[in-house]
Amino acid sequence: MTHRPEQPYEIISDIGVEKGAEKLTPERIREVIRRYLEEEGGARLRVYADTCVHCGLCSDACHFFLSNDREPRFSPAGKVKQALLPILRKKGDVSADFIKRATEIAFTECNLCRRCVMYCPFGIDVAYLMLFVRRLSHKLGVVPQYIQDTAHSHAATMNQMWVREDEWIDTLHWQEEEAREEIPNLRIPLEKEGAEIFYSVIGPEPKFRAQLIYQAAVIMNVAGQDWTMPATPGWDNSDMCMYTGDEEMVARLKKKHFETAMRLKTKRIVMGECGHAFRSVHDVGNRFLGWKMAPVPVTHAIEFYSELFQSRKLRVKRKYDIPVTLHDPCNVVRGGGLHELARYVIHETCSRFVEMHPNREHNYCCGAGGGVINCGPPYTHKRVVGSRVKAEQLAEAAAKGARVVIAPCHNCHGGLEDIIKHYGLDLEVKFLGDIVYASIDKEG
Amino acid sequence: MHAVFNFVRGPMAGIAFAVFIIGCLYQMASMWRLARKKDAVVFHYFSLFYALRSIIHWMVPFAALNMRRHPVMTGVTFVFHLCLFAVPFFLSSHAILFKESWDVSWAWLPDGIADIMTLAVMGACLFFLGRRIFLREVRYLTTVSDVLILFCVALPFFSGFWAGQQWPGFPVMTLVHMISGEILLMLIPFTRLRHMLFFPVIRGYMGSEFGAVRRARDW
Amino acid sequence: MKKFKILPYAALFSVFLLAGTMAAFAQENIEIVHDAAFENQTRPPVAFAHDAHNEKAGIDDCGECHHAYADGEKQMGDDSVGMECSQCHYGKPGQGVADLIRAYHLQCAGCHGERKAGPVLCGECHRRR
Amino acid sequence: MATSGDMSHWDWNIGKKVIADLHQWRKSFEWLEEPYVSPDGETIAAVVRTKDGMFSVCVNGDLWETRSDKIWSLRFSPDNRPAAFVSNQGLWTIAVGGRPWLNTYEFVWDLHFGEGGGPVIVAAVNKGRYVAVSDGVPWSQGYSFMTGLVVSDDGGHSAAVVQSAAFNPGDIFAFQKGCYTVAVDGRPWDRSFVNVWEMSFNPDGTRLAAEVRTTLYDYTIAVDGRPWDRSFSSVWQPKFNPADGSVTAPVKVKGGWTLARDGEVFWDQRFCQLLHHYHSPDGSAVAAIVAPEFARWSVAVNGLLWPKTFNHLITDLTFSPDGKHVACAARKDGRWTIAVDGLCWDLAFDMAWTPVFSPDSCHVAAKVEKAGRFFILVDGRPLKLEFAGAWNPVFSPDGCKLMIRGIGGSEKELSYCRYVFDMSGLPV
Repeated sequence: MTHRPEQPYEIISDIGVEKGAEKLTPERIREVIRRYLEEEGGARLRVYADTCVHCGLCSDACHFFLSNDREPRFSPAGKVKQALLPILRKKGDVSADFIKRATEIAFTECNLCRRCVMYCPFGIDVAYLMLFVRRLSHKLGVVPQYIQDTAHSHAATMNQMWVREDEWIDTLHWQEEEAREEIPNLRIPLEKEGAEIFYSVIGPEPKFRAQLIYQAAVIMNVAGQDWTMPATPGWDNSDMCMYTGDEEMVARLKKKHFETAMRLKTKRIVMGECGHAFRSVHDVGNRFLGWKMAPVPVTHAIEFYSELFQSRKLRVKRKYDIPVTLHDPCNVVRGGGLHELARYVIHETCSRFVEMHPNREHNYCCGAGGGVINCGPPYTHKRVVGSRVKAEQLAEAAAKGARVVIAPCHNCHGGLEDIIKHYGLDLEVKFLGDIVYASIDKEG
Repeated sequence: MHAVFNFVRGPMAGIAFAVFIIGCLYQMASMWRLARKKDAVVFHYFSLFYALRSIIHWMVPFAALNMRRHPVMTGVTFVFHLCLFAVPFFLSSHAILFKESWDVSWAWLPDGIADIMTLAVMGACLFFLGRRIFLREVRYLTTVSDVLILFCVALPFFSGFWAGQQWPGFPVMTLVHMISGEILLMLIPFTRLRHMLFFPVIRGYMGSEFGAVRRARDW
Repeated sequence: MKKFKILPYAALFSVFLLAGTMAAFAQENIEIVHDAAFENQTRPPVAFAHDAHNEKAGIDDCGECHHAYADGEKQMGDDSVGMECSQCHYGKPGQGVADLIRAYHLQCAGCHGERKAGPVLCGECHRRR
Repeated sequence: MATSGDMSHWDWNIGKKVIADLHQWRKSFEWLEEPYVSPDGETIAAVVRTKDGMFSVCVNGDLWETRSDKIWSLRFSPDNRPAAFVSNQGLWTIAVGGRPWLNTYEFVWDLHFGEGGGPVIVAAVNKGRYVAVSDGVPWSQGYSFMTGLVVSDDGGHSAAVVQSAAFNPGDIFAFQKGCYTVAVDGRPWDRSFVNVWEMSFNPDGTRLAAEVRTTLYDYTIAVDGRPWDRSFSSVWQPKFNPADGSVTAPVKVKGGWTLARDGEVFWDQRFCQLLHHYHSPDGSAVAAIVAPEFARWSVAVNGLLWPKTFNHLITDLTFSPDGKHVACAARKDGRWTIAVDGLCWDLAFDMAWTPVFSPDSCHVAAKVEKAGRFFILVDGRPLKLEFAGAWNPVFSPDGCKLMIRGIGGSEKELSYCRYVFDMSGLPV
């Protein structure tokens, strides 16, 4: 085997990783890793790690690999080889420098998008393995600063953005007031016990994108929905702790969220357009708490909009006539099968739709998901470089005439906006809700 | 010669089969026990329908997108695995050995076809070796054991073919064939070759998760 | 474990023995093992020098190879010279030839293996040209 | 559950009272929010918008005198006073019985009541300083951050998680040193923690226990600021045993969840999950919502499992006054029902509310909903009443009568009515 020297990688300076690793000793690394291998390293870890035959067929699944000129260390199995296998082989006898590198790989070179699961002949879940590495990084206290700060926000405020209790309610009041200019009798019902729908959003909505709450309120009111939002913590369905490996916090956050919906005796949770939050409430957080499925049924916005159109509760007044394309977010498509419903809603609301290729379950990741964008500015460059194939895919859709890319996920929004800016594409990113809001008949 | 032959034909064959079967059962059982203990959730999400849906999609050549993206690899892989299973069981000599030992018999392949299939296995091994050498992403992942395993797989076919052709030194090659075949059998449960055991397990589990929980396809 | 001792290549040898001791041709030196039941031969036929073999193997009693069984018991002093092996060793439907091959192999190679003498590997008897 | 001490003075005469015609309300106001009903059932109130575009509260048909730019969180106190947050010119306060407090704040929220006529407590913020305010009196000390306000049963004490040390945005290492503590009646504990979450007062409000995290990984319970010696991989809300004052909490140890008491593991059993636990009023028994295995839910009373399990969830666990019975709402195969002492009522609904025990612990009543219609169940049987809206049934102090509050009743019209039935004369 003649190994061509691999491209050198640049170590990105991140205070969370650097300072965290300074505190490590070989003994501590070994002790922590062995403990969690013993306690949590189960059959999945063993079977996934042992079964991989190193065929490399997963490589083509990964946008990092494809975008970095097929650089082998970016292939899914290549990341497992670098970040996890030495830990297993040496039973935790690895250096602090190794942990730093493994942390960077697991946190910033894998979006946990699970595309590779569909390319591996065995269906080995590389996202699971990367999450296991993140779990160890968390337990070792070596986590990129920005996402760790977000996890701290979750812990202190039960939301992702350090939004205080009063700020949350005040924002809802403010959006309600704004929306009343348009729909005079619009209401955002707070704490309405027994409402049919508990509407939940992610922290960045009240913080940065309050107009989404406005639009959701308009849609709810126009469609005559019996809904409510809580005036207590528990309103945020997002979950960066899921991506830092702090599973105890995941359970705590989801418990708060689900129990807030239960306290209000609502029948289901309808959530805004977020992907990772959907993953968190649909098939992660509930499991940490012992619930097989979400204890309160969860409906993603895509599904909810399609329901409202199907039941004719929403009617289109004028179709959106700028050509649109659709980015299928991993967590609601590979993770929720909502791709056809999204197309249905687009079909109802838009006059011109351009498919991106690949699409549906095979769509390329936005590069931002899995907490990668949440690791913050130190990794932005690497992230957009690692999304070159996404840029090419977007450019192709743009060449076919698309001017707007619909991304029904917050992280995808951030990721796509960065890509569009970096690669100078002529596209605007919108939520499905933006389109629905713009096209429906608000007179009811 | 006769002593070696008798041992290889007799006790060692028995040991090889026993190690293979018990080893596989042990691996499956220990995986099962570990899953029960630490991954109990996986059992709750297992869905026979979606497990089979996924397994079948990945057993049919070119049914998965990634197979279509790599047609040569897919073709070679399917031929390789097919021959790898078919030749040991359906080669006339082997079938007769089973018949002699356990008095069970089944249809066997014409020797000419079996020869071609044997060559196919060896060719596939060469192809895989080539991938490991020439494809960067595969070379990066390749370990010494990956190459050794490839060698271990190729050897019984190579020696068996040699013996079958009665090329010079074939009696020794016959013994090499028998011994390497038995070693290969014993290696299956304890090396990466056990991927044959875990393929349906992982695929079935991921198929269940993708189908029943995530309502998506995984091929 | 005894069952494992038999190699297919032992087929050769048993073919020698059986064929060689067939009563009708007892005095001739049979050169090729023949049985009418073998229609399509998968492997090359097995050459067998009847008298030379028996001399070398020290076999005097025809019944040793041309055995005769009654009620599952080998009949000492009796033999089956003159019969084709397939008259007995052509058993279950669909498995006839396999049964016959098995009988030949057990007879020839089985003995070789036990005595640690004579060919046991496939190619040692089923010689290609 | 806060209860009024004065229930015996309520009108327990058998019969039906029509309190308000909501149909009429609907005609009078272009804006009518969902109504709330007083514990004694005599009053119904809703936020309304008046013709001048201002907001007010309609109480049994009469409007509050004050008009506001905005009103929210209308609730009744245990002694039957309607209260709500009201705002004028961007300043907020709370109006109780229609009378706003004199102090105003930039914002007020999180409404709490003390039992039976006790104080009204809210969270409030002014100029970035957060306080709790009890009957208009704020804590003497404000904080830069406050969350999770709790009050003692009688409303005499309040506590909240507050920030005890400042840290810059993104300073994850300062955060991990511990910047949060609990302020009880405005005074902070002298020890800080990485995080503090759910808290519980003891029955007389003199002690407080809280879930804390001392590092990112070590969870334990702190009682009056002192953490337990032992830490766990996770914990849930602690509770005081009303009899002996010991503190219990669900904790996660190797092998699963169990119950701990005063820092030591208390139950032998290990569960996949132990979400909530409750002490009986006399402190003799403790019950918990547990998952004996993944995706199966049940109730453990003193560590002993109900044989029945539910595959979705169990909520609203409640002890009978004598501590001998436990009831809960449970969901199985997507439908709700009520379970008492491990036995399931053989009825399925779209939603079920906290079951209510009679004072003598002999009867259980519950409010349920199916297809948008509300029903009252008593001891497993539905009453022959159907409502468009209803509130939890209330037993008389002697347990002989049952009060039902509902909108619509058997009639088509939208009247809010209050019924009192003799337990022997229930409309079944």
